[in-house]
Amino acid sequence: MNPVIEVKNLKKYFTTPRGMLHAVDDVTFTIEKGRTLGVVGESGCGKSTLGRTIIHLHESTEGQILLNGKDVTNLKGKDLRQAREKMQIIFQDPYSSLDPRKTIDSTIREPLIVSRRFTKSQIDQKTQELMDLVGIDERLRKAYPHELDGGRRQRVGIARALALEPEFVVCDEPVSALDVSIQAQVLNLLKKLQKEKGLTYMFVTHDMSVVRHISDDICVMYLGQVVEKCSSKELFKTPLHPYTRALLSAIPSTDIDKPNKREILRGEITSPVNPKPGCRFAARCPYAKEECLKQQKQEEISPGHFVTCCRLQEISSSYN
Amino acid sequence: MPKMTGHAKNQGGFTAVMKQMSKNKAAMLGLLILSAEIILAILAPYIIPYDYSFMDMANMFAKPSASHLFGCDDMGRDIFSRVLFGARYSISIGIIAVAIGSVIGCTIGAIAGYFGGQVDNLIMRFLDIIQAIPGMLLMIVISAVLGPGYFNTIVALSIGSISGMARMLRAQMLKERENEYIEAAQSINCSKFRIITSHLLPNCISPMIVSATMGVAQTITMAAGLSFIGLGVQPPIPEWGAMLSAARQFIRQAPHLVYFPGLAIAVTVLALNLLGDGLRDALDPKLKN
Amino acid sequence: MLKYVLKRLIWMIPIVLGVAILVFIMMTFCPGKPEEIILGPSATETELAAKRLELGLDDPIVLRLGRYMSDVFIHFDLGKSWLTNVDITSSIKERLPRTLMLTVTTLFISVGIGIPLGVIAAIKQNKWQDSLCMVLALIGVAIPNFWLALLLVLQFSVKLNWLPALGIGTGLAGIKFYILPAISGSTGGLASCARQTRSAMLDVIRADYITTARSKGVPERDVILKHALKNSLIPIITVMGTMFGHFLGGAMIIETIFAIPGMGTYIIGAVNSRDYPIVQGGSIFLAITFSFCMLIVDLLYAMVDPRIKAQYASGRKKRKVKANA
Amino acid sequence: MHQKEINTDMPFLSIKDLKVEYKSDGQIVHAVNDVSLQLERGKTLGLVGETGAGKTTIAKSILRILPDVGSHIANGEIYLEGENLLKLSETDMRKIRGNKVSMIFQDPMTALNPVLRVGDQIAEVVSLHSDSNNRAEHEKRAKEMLEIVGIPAERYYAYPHQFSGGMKQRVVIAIALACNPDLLLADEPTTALDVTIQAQVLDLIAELRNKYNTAMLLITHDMGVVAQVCDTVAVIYAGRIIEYGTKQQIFKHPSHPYTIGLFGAIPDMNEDEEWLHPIDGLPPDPTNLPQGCSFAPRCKFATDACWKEPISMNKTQDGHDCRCCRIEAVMKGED
Repeated sequence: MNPVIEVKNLKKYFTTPRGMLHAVDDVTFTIEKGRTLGVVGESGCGKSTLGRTIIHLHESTEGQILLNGKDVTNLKGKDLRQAREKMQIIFQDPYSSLDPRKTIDSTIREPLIVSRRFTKSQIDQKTQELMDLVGIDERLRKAYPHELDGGRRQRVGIARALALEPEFVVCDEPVSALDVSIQAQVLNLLKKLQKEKGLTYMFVTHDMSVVRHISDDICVMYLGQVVEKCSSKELFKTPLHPYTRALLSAIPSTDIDKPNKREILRGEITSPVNPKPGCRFAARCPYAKEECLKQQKQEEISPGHFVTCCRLQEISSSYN
Repeated sequence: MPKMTGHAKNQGGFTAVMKQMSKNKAAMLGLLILSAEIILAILAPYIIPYDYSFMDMANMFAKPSASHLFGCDDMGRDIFSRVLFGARYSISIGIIAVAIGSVIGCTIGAIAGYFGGQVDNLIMRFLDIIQAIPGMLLMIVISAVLGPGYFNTIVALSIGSISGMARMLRAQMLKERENEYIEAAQSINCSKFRIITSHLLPNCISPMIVSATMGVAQTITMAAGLSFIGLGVQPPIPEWGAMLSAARQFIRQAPHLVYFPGLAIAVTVLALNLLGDGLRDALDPKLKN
Repeated sequence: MLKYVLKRLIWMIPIVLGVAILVFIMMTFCPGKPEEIILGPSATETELAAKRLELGLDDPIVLRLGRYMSDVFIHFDLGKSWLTNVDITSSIKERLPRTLMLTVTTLFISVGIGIPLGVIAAIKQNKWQDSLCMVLALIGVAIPNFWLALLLVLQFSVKLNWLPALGIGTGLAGIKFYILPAISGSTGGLASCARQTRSAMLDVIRADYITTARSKGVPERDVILKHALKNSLIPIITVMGTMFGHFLGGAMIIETIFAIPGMGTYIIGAVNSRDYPIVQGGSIFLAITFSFCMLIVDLLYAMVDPRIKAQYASGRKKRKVKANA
Repeated sequence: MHQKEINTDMPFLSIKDLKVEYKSDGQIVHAVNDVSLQLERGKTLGLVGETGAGKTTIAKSILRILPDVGSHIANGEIYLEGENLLKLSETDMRKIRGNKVSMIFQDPMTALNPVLRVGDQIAEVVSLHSDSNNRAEHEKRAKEMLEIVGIPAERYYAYPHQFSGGMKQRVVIAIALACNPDLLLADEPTTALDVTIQAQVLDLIAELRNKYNTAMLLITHDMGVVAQVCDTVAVIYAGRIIEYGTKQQIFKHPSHPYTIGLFGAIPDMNEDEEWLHPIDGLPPDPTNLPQGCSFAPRCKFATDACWKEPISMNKTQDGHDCRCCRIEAVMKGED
């Protein structure tokens, strides 16, 4: 059976006055039906752009995007509209992702109206279903976004995304702007919906503990490049790429007995504009050598565990 | 720390805005004066004590008295009636000119704001050229071309307010376009037209209403200025600016001619500014309490 | 900085050319035939035809536009007045300084008094000073400058006879003639500048770096003058640009009241007497001067805001959407 | 100048029944309700809570930089080295701000003045609190501080917009520590930063705190940061301290239902559970707090006793306090 989403050598460059910004650079992955791919990385690594490019909010510069085996990369007009109904997105900022002038009810029903495939009564009934599905109570139907707290606004965003029964949903840091107690409610809701509706998620976040909890496989990105990709258990058990190891060790853990030894990275993220070829982490990598500046290629170290680092053999001996 | 962050407390609907406005006494005062003036202006032909053009030579330069509240002018006409009747001209010029200017300006601004790229550049350069000519100078040139008169003044003033409105809406749209609810609208297949009309414009309207109210005040003053220098509405029409201009020659022997038309302009502009400030605080999310 | 000035200067050329073309095209739609205006009603048919030929009125508009542009921008010759045959450029040279004098004094008075008033109103927010300033500002903005001029003339010239109501004087005595016009022009400007300063200051006072300054133990006076004021100057200078346009327009009307022979009386007189070359030449020249003054305001903007200066130091031009008053 | 009453037997910093209210849009917001805290010299207290719990308000009350429009300290005392800061005159308080007590803010992007050079903003706090007024000396000290926080001294003349988020936060730290304060108030210093940069900045703060033996009040909502940096922990909910204890006590056996709920809601790094245990219900609305325990509406163990009247803090001998009247039931329910 074809994977729901397959991305091959996807690139997205933005022309800026200072030069060509390589937001997404040669990304390849597949996501099976009902599974969640976590995409993690620091700000500026291109994870949000990747999500938006797949669902055509940005036009891709190069590469291929397949939805259920069908190529949706350069669709236009009617075909694009149909493909888009199958791919939806949930946004990060609850305060700016809902139109402040529209009631909750009209925000949820808008996708149904725009698709022009439903009668008035069908729309009313489906809107009611969606509100129950995401747990928004009836009396809030006529409320405006500013009358709701962050958690319930995200629920409205989720209801809007699910209105057209999509198969693939990009979750762009959906819980980062929420408090911990509300965050857990929304994460549980997303998992429940995945089980009930068989949804396939691409979950973008910078929070490692959230990504571990919700995703089956994880893809670590740095400055537009995928540096490591494997199952979530394996990534936290045996991280291989130096950046992934530094990322994991930088997280302050709540286990006070085990003082985590720190691999503190030097310096700052370099600029993604007109980047030099080769590994973009070389500037901050403690193990960087001459050959790191050459073009890197992704190798499968163990089944399902891909890493992009030419000096992996020599480095991994010094890990344990 | 108050829970409500920067977003508006009272979005959504006219009633909520009015409720918020009622707390602001100054804005209510402005609204009261303005509506009183508009009602008086509409009823003017029926309630003014004397016909505004009736010349009673006996009362030439009569001081303000019981029979003639504001006294009489050089032709013995009752100034109170002329000021009241003049309101029809001055206020209507302000409102119509800003209305036309806003409609045209907003369309241009919306097109530039949403489509961006070359279209935006072209429009902005054209607006730069128009705005390189100071407001009053542009009015003078246009009235030289069209000639004086009530309708020509309206046309001149609406052309003048187009560039301000267009630039303001464009800036507002560029700001709103960054919000994620616009990306959300695109992701659910909304057409460009629907995004502009049902998402962008409703969110850009409130600052436009505020600047339109202030615009009316500015336009009334400019219209009076134009008539004052003889390029706007011509006497004997009792437009306030024209009345002031006529009163100028007799400033030595009949000073009271100067007071009332000017006062009428000032009161109208004050009321509009009060209303504009009230609207800004009621509609603007960052309330300056 | 020099790179920023050069860039803005180069940027002004298309705008100035655009203004000239726009005004020229608009003037071609003026009512009345030029030859009848020049020769008057008694002229014969042949004289009229000769005049049309001489002025090249029958040539296609593009040719006439080209000729006019080359006259103005290459030979700096704005042509002659139809009625008095006086060279326009020389009269402008004589009149422009007077209008600029009045406009610039109005700007200085408005900014000089408006900003401190606005700062005081912002510091003493919601206290009596704030409401007093704002009530006065509201009234100031509402009073049209030409009505105020008449009232001032009535009070100080007609009744008290302290100041002259008309004309201009030379040298030190000339100042006397400028007092009433400057006051009537700047009251409105002063009021709106105070309002703009107050709202800019209120925005800045709520910023995080003001809390940082307070947490450093900076006394309140320095927090306002050293930290807050410099940041609120940025929006104020943007507004000053558009206010300059209002003052220029206002000055033209005030000149007619006080019979100051500046650009205002010159152009308005020409409109009434249908002497279109003066209106055309005068408007273009005034618009060019206005653009130069806007350039100066832009430079002020760059001096206050280091981000703009750094922008141009690294050679990148940032699209700047100017906030509208 | 009145004789300053100083009682020396008090802990270094002691806050007693602090109550702060905001007037916003006609309603009274009870931001901080009878908060009492202590902090010893050189120690770090973690103040943990969610948005709107009143954490930042407490810090700003200590420095007395609450925005004066609409907010005021209703009652309570704040003793620093035995001296009640709330009674000090404005001039005396100014001598303390930035010198004895200083603050680091959450959002580095807006914490620095965009139109002033970075170095001058550091030198300013040095000149305010040093008796000599020779500028070169202040500049030298500012450059020293830049080196200490890991920024090359020649960046003294750069402007804030030329710095990244992490670098700006280092400048804010340099400003806060320039005069060797005794107390550092850190309001979510690393929340706005990326994980790797956060690790760098947290280590920098911990290192400088140990070097200068500075007491610190660390405000955060991230339990991991508390575990790594703090000695004692106070959990705050709706403007009231609901649990207080040492790091071991709070992390090993939390006793208040809200604290337990917080730990349950955090996805744990090393175990793998199917579902998180969120705290259901809504965050509290500070304009109308319930009469009894403010957590009652969301608490599984709530009985009508919890709703009736405010719950007092029940103190235990080993210093692990908890504001809950059903601790045994919670303990039972939990095991």
